[in-house]
Amino acid sequence: MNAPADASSRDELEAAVVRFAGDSGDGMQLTGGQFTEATAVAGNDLATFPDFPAEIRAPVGTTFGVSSFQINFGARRIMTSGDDFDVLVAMNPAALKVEMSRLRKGGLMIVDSGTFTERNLAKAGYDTSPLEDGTVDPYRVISFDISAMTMEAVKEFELSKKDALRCKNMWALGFVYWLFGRSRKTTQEWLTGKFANRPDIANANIAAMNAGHAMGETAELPEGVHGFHIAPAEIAAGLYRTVTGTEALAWGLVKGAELAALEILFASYPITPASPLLHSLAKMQHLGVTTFQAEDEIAAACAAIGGSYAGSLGITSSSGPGIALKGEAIGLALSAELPMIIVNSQRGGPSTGLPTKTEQSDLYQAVYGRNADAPLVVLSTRSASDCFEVGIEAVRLATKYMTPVMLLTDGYIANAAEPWRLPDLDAYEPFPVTFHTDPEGFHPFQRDAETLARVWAKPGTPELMHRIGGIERSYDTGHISYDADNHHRMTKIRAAKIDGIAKDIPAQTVELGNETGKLCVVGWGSTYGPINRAVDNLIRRGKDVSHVHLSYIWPLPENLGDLLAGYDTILIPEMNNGQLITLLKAEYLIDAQGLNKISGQPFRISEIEDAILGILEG
Amino acid sequence: MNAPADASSRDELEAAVVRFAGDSGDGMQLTGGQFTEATAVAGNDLATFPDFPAEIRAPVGTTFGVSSFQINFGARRIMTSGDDFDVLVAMNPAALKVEMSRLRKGGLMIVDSGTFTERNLAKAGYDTSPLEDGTVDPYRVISFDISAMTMEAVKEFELSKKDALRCKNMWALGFVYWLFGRSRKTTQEWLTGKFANRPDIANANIAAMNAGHAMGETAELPEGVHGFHIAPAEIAAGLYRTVTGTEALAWGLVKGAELAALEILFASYPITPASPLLHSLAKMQHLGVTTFQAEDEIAAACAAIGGSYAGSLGITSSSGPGIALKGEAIGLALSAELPMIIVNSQRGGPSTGLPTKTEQSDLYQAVYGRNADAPLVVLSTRSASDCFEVGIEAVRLATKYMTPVMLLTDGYIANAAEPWRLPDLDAYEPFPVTFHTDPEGFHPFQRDAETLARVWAKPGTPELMHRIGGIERSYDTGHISYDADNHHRMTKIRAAKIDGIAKDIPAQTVELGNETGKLCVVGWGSTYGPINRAVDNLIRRGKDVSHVHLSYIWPLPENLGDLLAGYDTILIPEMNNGQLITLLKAEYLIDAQGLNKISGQPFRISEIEDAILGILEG
Amino acid sequence: MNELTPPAKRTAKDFATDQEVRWCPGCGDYAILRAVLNTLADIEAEPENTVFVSGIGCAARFPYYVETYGFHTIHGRAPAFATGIKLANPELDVWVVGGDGDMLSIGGNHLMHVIRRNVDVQVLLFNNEIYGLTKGQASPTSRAGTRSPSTPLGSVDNPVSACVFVLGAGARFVARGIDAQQKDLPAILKRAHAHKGASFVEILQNCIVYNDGVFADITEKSVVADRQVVCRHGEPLVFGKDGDKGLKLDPATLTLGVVEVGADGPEAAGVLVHDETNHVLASMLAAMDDEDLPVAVGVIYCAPALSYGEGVAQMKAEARKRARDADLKSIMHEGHTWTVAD
Amino acid sequence: MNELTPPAKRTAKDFATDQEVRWCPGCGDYAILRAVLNTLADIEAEPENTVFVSGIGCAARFPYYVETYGFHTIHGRAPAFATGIKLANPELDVWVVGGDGDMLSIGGNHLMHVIRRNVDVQVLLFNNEIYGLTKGQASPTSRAGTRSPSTPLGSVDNPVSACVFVLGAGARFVARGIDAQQKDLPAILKRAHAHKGASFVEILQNCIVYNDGVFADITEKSVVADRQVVCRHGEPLVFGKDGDKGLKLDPATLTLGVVEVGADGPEAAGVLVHDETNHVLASMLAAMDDEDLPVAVGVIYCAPALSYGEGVAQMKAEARKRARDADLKSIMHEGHTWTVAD
Ligand SMILES: Cc1ncc(C[n+]2csc(CCOP(=O)(O)OP(=O)(O)O)c2C)c(N)n1
Ligand SMILES: Cc1ncc(C[n+]2csc(CCOP(=O)(O)OP(=O)(O)O)c2C)c(N)n1
Ligand code: SF4
Ligand code: SF4
Ligand SMILES: [Mg+2]
Ligand SMILES: [Mg+2]
Repeated sequence: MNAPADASSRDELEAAVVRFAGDSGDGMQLTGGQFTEATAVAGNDLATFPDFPAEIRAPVGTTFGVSSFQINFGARRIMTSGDDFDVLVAMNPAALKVEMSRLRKGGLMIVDSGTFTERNLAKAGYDTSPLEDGTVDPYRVISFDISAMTMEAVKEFELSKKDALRCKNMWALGFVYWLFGRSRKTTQEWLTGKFANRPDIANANIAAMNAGHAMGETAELPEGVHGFHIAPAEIAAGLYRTVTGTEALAWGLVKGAELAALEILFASYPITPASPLLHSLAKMQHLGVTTFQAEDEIAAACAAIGGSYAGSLGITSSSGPGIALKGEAIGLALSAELPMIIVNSQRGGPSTGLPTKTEQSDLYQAVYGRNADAPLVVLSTRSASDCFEVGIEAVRLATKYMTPVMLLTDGYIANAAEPWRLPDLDAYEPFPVTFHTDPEGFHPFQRDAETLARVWAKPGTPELMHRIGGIERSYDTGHISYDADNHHRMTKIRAAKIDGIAKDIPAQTVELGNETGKLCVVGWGSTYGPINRAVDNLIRRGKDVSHVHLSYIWPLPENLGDLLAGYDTILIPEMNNGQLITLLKAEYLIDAQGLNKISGQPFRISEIEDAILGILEG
Repeated sequence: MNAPADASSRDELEAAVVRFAGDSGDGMQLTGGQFTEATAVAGNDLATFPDFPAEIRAPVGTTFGVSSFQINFGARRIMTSGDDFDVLVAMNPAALKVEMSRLRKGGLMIVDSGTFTERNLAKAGYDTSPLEDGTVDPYRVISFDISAMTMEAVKEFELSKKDALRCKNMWALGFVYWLFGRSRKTTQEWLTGKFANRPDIANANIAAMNAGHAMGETAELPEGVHGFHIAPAEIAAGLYRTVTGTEALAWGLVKGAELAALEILFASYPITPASPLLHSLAKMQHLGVTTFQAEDEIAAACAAIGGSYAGSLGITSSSGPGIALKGEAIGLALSAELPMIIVNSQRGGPSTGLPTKTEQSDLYQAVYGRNADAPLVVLSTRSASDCFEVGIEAVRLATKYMTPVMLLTDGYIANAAEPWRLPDLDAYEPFPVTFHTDPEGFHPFQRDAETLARVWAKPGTPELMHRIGGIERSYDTGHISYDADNHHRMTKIRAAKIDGIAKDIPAQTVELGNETGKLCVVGWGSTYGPINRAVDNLIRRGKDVSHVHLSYIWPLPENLGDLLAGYDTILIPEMNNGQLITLLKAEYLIDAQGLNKISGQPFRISEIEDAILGILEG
Repeated sequence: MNELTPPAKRTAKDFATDQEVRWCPGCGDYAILRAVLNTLADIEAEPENTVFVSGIGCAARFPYYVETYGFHTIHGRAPAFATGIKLANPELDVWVVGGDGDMLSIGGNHLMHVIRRNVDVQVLLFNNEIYGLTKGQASPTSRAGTRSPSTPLGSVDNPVSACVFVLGAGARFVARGIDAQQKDLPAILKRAHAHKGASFVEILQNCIVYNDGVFADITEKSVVADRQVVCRHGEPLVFGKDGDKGLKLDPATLTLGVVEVGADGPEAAGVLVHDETNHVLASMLAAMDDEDLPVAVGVIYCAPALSYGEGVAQMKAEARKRARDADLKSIMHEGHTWTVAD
Repeated sequence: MNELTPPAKRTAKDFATDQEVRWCPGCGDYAILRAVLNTLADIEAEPENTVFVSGIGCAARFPYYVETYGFHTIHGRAPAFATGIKLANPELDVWVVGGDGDMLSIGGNHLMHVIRRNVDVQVLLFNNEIYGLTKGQASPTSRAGTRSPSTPLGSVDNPVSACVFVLGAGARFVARGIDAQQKDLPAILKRAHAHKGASFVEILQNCIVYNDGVFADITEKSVVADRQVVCRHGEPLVFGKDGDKGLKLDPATLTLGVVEVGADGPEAAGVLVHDETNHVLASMLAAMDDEDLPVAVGVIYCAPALSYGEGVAQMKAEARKRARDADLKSIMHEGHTWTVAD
């Protein structure tokens, strides 16, 4: 793709982190989304991080009402949404108050001076205006009365003041578009489409965007600011789109079911940040998906199991507290040996905790969180686009082994967007389910000698009528059995079936670095980006460090123990108080070290770099 | 105490295992209970094992309707309810069918030949009578038509046939009383009391018992059977009673609350084998206990937490599947930092599993089974009488540290009875709770610098009005806080508070054997008896083996790591597929071996001996 | 084979399994089982397309004894499993079985929602006013003052009426039957089966071990006529031996009372005629539980409405219509995409 | 200090906390908060003996804004926590607050049981017919066809009526109020507070962000008079500007209809007089929700009965009486004991 014309006159950057921050009502998520589209189209690699408050719409102008959207984009491969910002757009004093500390010294601060009124300053807890009292001196401040300029720009459309001011974010977007030499086309098209039946609104927004953009051309900018240019990244050829973890997962599950030749019964109960998966699938009910919003998480899990019992693929989805409620039902699914997928979009806990913040603290619950000896498969996703593949794999394992599969994702992955090379949907190998139909010697717990999976005989099949349930079943007949030895045998079989899956999953690979060496950083889930970038940076600096990232939490890959044994030290960064580390210590008796961040925020690359250096040099 | 007069003419035994087996309707549990009383009074040490079917009252005469009661008693310390039986009382063919295999060759088999009819034999699945076809040849059979003899013995009372036959078990008991030279006094008194308003029934039962006893004096017994004598055991002086784990736990909790100067709100939902605890406490509502049968386990947990919030000690109780449902609520209790006790009477799982069989497979759930980083205290009970002490300790820790405490017991302990030297209730050190009342600088998450426990300020206290909940709370104010660093800090504090309890619990001791050496058998919960006896036996045989038994599962005793490091090998027998072993491996990186029995049956001493010898000699 | 030569009409025995029935001798559940097996034979149910779903409890053991598909699930959740089963395969004929504890204590919410959604299943609640399987604790339908292991001095809770509760939840079919009344029960079950949408049937069941005779005051041969009024649509609500009594409405107080039916018959006596489509009347009949009024049995309420299955089918048809032939690929390619050339 | 000099009568402001209120600007919850604070001042509530318990949801944020004790618990379970609080300390004055999802979706069962037990608490259900906090999914009270993120083509479930549901569960006090109607709401809350036992109040609440205007058809100034009938015990059920309309019962069909109130007044027109102790009438009034009939507000039903707290107190007194002074020791020494001498 070709860079904008004025590229020459601009400062060349390899990458930049921009943070849009404003009031919940200012439409920052939308603004960020638009900037993401335009940036992707411009050929940069990128990663984003939407960061919004728990309140639906907190009172205007308050610090806890600040909603932010961060994007990291560049000419090189982008692994995270970035640490400190290069550019901060602060639409009001509260936004400035909340975000300023993470704008790097000398970074660009774009503020709407029009909002720095007595009232708003007070709401943000400022006695004096930070724009005047020296607070912002460490930064390069670009201060416009964006509110006024927006009103001006849209007045011809004679909107209500409320509607007119709603265009502010487009003005700011227009300016940032200019700043990075982005095309306004995608946003223009989007606005026209979105407000098809309110052309005045559409045009007002476009006018505001254009005004902001024009301002870039004309305005007196601080010393040395004349726009930036970021060259397209080296990206594999192909058709791309931006995708969030939620979208990719929804599509992966649908694709998986198609490969298994099954319909999906998706039963869920709303909860942050899991609800969007329900919303996405609810829109796909013409593709063999039925969505059911149950009365609670327990009913959702039970309905999903009922769906699998009846021959569909039952999927349920929630977040930590909701998953806790499903534990008993999951126990039935695994003892009745029915396929099931449980998606856990992890969030900050315990209890209600930090609903809108991300965390990966439900690994214990996934692996151990049920009564009795109740093993199941646990998979995890490492990025938005990875959700597609993991979704398919979850379907494959659940149906092939007649077992519940817990799929761990998190709030960050669910909401964050990244560019994704659209896969060739026809390239996937189908794994159609064959339902049992042969009455000859049938009983419901007949097993496949190799997979140990029981037969799947669904209601509606002639001559296979049978009864199953949660009471222990006879290995030989499938009937209720209170026999002591049988219970021992069945418990061992249930465990062996899950353990055996290790033979059916890829061997663990090393993402970066040597297969043996001084230090291996082992991660899982959404810490992939920061770990990978940190390890990459340090390898470039000649350090002996490797990155291993787990997708299969249970069972673990067969070769993992030997692989980890090849390193002097193991470092396990987790966005929890240390859970995978417990699992690996118990499995392999390795004296690993933990790096734990439980702040509801993704790791910064520097935090992981420091930990690595601490070990290698300390 | 002095042995019966005829002791001389009897065979001296050090110990004996008797199993009473009959139809659910035959009153075997009651018969066993009576024999237990008489045996305890006779000064033997003993242990019992009631073993009944899942069905309330399965069809008469079927094998799955067989209800059994086992007692092991002797002149030495008795650690388990025994492996193979020396005496089997089989009240019908089904009972004989089910139990015969575990009667030791040459053992005494007492059968009611009157029940060996075509019909009953068929129901038990016998084509020919085992009494005639040689099936019972390996045993010494004492066969009477107990039914007929009972009818005869009670006819003067003119009961209905049904009521008359109901006295059969007393006839059998009378005979067994004679066999071991037991006094009938306790049973006679009990019958008179129980049927105070039906003297005919009482007297009929007594007459039946006497008839059975008389038969012993007169009957032609098989070669070499002329009754047994078992001398009183060496037992510490004091006042004794028999106690089940359920009773001892109920009393321990009440005593604990008394020491803490609190009332108890016990909220539960019936489930086998946990219900009896609810039943016991429901009878103690005049002692500062309020029992509440909630609509489900979740409501029970929530009501208990509500009780603690309001200034009582909230206790809830269930078994595996029910505990699973409480996970979310427990998360609130530990994040709101309220005291709470959760009693889990473990049973066979997963799911409904084997409701009436024992298992210890909920350790994972107890330690790890909640969403997010959610540490709490986990205690376990090793025997019926131990429940009293553990109950008190649970109250102490829950209230001192403002934390939920999970108390793990199991179906075996709950139902099994053992003789118990009644403790001196006045000897316990009180640990009264002091509720916070000082408004000066108050906030609900003010902490004790040493214990890290927050203040307990209950509604009704002037000037301390405050709001708490499941959303993360500010360390400094107790108000809702979405602050990133605060969440990290609070997560660490919650963990540190629980970890710190390790300083406040006894150092781990060694039950038997050396403090260091070749092999240490590490157990927890109801495996105490068989492990202890097996290790004892082998130490007597000169083996270098020790027994360590954990009461504190989380946090673990401070010295445990060093202690275990002192042994070449660690063997961990568990009635599950390996759970404590995971915990200890992760904590201490010790390469322990597991011995797992998941049959819903307690370990046999021989099973553990074999495992130990396998290690020491293999 | 089945396809080729359809089997001769099945008998009740054909619907029994080979499993030994494990209820206590004399348990009312045996009678209910008999009635259900007869009903299945009568309606010529297809075993392979019939599913019995239950929670946990003595009642919930039911599926093991019926030669159809059966799922013995977990305590209180059977309605949720049944909803999932119907959503996955609307063709299946689904019966939900549970006890008063299963469906009104732990499972009350799921019962409420399966009812309000009007999922096309038959819900059979075996009400023995006690927790049988767990050995006799009081249940939400136990009368106040019930002494049980968990309420040694008598329960303090007010009981809930199963039929009144489901009517409040929006039930479209509500009936009440009695375990031992083998003539009436199958007829009620047949009506329940014929009704499209959620059909709720409360079956008064005697627990001979833990609550023997709780219903004796209305089920004893000697009192049946006087203590039970059979609801028949369009017929006067008369009872008593040879219908000498009837129910009459006092419009002023909106209460029901009993009148003697004289020689001139019920109408003359102003006896109410049962209208099973009238929700208010149904609520009044369902609520009758004191000595002065008989207990209503039979079909108390039946007012069909769009079933959940039908609603979902319409919604999905609409979804297909709108989506035209948008497949997964076209959805994934929606919105902005761009090409990176090599 | 408090003990010595009792503070002057508290105002609504005294019951407000220093916490910033975090509902969306324009949310109906603000109005409800105002009404509750006024009520607390009016009834001279003692802050230290008052507890607000809530589940999760926008509505459930309520306790943070009331200067009493407050417990923001978990989703759907507030009634269970409240029951535990009352059992531990019956002296406390407990208010339970939650939304339609909190109390009728995940929490329906706990609501049913707190109601049937008649626990002495005030239950305030803020019904905005939507899940607010989770961004607008349909709830059990959402009208059929509601389009939401989880029901893009419209919901297929039949909604449940909160008041009808609790009446079916055995409620002894049922009222309905409207967020913005600040004159009426405090009066209703005061009645609820005065009632001993479980008092249920449904408050129609406007979610300005996800369900704006769902109640406009009955709450708009212009239609209030014609679309709302205020239930006042002992007074005719009239409505319309200057009471020109009234509710009349058709005893034949047991249905309510609207009659014009002529010059001779309601009685002449045969308008029903409200009897808040009549369960049948209450059920009919609570159920009114179609265009032809107005929506009932005010106290629909109030028929006090023994509260759970009173029942428990009696039971425990009985327990103490029977136990005489049996302490733990005497219990442990009951039954067979024996002495082992050294
Ligand atoms: C989650 C869970 N909680 C509790 C139980 C224990 N339990 C089994 S059945 C039952 C209630 C039985 O009563 P009901 O539903 O009336 O059936 P009945 O036995 O009377 O037919 C209970 C509490 C369980 N199995 N699972
Ligand atoms: C166990 C659990 N499930 C789901 C959620 C997510 N959640 C929070 S509030 C809510 C429903 C909100 O609706 P409503 O109760 O009507 O309250 P409103 O926000 O409308 O006032 C849900 C589903 C949760 N917090 N916990
Ligand atoms: S306990 Fe009662 S309900 Fe259960 S099987 Fe026995 S008689 Fe029937
Ligand atoms: S989302 Fe709706 S209910 Fe929630 S605060 Fe906003 S307006 Fe109120
Ligand atoms: Mg029952
Ligand atoms: Mg709502």
